[in-house]
Amino acid sequence: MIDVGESTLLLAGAVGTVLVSVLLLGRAMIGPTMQDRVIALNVIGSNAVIVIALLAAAFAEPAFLDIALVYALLNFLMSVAISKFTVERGGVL
Amino acid sequence: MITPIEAGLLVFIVATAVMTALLRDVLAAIIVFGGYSLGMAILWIVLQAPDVGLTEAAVGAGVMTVLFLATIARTTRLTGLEATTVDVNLPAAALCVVFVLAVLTTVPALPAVGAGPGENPAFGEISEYYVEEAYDDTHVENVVTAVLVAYRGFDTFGEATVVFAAGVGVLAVLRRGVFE
Amino acid sequence: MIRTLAIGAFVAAGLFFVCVAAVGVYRLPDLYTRAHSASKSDTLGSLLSLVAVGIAFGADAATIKVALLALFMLITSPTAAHAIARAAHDQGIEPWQRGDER
Amino acid sequence: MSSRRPYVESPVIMATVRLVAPFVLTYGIFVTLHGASSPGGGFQGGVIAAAVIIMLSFAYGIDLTWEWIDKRVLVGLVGGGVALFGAIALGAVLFGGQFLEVGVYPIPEPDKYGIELVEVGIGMTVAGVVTSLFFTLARGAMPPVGEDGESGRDDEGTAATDGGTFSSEAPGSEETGGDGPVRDGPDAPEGGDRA
Repeated sequence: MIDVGESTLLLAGAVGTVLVSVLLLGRAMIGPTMQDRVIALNVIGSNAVIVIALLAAAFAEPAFLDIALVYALLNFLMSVAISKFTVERGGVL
Repeated sequence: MITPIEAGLLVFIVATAVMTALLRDVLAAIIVFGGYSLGMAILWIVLQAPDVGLTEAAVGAGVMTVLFLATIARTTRLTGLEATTVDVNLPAAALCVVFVLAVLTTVPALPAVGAGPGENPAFGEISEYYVEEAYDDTHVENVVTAVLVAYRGFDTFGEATVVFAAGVGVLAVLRRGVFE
Repeated sequence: MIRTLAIGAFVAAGLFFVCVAAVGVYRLPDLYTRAHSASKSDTLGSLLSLVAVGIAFGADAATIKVALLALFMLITSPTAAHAIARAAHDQGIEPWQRGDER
Repeated sequence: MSSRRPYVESPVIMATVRLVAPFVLTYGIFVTLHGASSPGGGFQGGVIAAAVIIMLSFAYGIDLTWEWIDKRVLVGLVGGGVALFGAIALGAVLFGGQFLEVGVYPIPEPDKYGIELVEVGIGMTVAGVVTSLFFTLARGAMPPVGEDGESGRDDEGTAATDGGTFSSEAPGSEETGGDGPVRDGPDAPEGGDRA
């Protein structure tokens, strides 16, 4: 159903997205504010969802899409939680 | 042979791990640690272990981060730090690197991934039996679930009890008028 | 053949917008502009990539999951960016203005 | 710092969470029940279900969510999950099998459904424990209290809940010690030593 060429294309997309995530780590490192780091993490999380979805297609494993779905949820939870935490460093948690 | 995606993920994971250790602000370390869990879960998926990946995604990325946040909210931290990263004790770091390299030399002694039965203890007769007979024995498609609940039911029962006991224990210690 | 081309095009377009988001997060001067880049470009990039995944799976039950995933990303990704920017505003972080130091 | 307006929960996040939460809870139950045929199982499903509660408490405020939760349900989940697992394991003995031999139940495909019930038990326990852990840890997350050994807690209900607005108290009370209704909850007599 998914031939080798298509699988290679999807894998290449996944590799590119992973490399972009590595670039984003630089922003997570230098900050300067905590919210900058959360933004970087949010984008990395979205990229993780993309990578998992692309891998699911590349390996022809629909079951992996479940994990991508869980990821999308928890990435949202993580961003909301940390960003709310950055207000007064947990003062309003 | 290592594929490009594995290589990229390994770079990502090692970078996040080092950053978690180096970042001075605890909150920043937690944020980067969330990134570590994200990379780790993708690596599990690349290695065809979706159950482990799902667990890493659910626990490592989401709940662990939230529990860490709740924990550090109860502590006091240094704010307004000048430096982003901690000072590294160079001799100690060098010693760690030497130690890691020494341990890494033992890696070639391990059996190769996918080596046949007999050469690799992890892919022996027992694994073959699970993969081949699990569906006939238990009518469950997911071999991991079959092994966890059917073949190793006692073990899983023990785990459930441990989760229960740990939860009760922590609640008993930390309760302080929460459950009232 | 057309399918392969379509997948390639959507993967490339998705990767392009993901790159744009990353460069934006890296290069833009302050937090609010970075949040803007992160929410808009990255959502578009992920949607395009998910379209490629949907084409790859074809008419299959998995495609419904992909559609759900796309819908979910479309809802949650901007909300997360909103949460971050709102927290930053509540903390009193001032937006960057022309002439400010980067 | 303390002159700023109090933090108000974001309506955007509340709306999104209200939209997403039912779907996610369904998905958690799906993962629990489909552990037999797709990746997942009780542990992952339980964590996802608990994530729904955590998400709600970040959107609406932890104290409000805690008041909304029926504590007996929580305790019932933690205990009931293990009890369900144990009952299934022991029930097999009743039907002439051995401990945990779920294949002996007189239902169609007893192996599969027995395993799924076990997963449900695990999921209940995990969901209950994770939710309780989160609240026990987070509800202690009050602003740092003053040096007078008084905790920042107060007996009089959650701040500003009856007017329908969701606001947390301004964090300015961290200097003033225990005189603002920062968090509800009973006085913890030994709460001061946490400071």
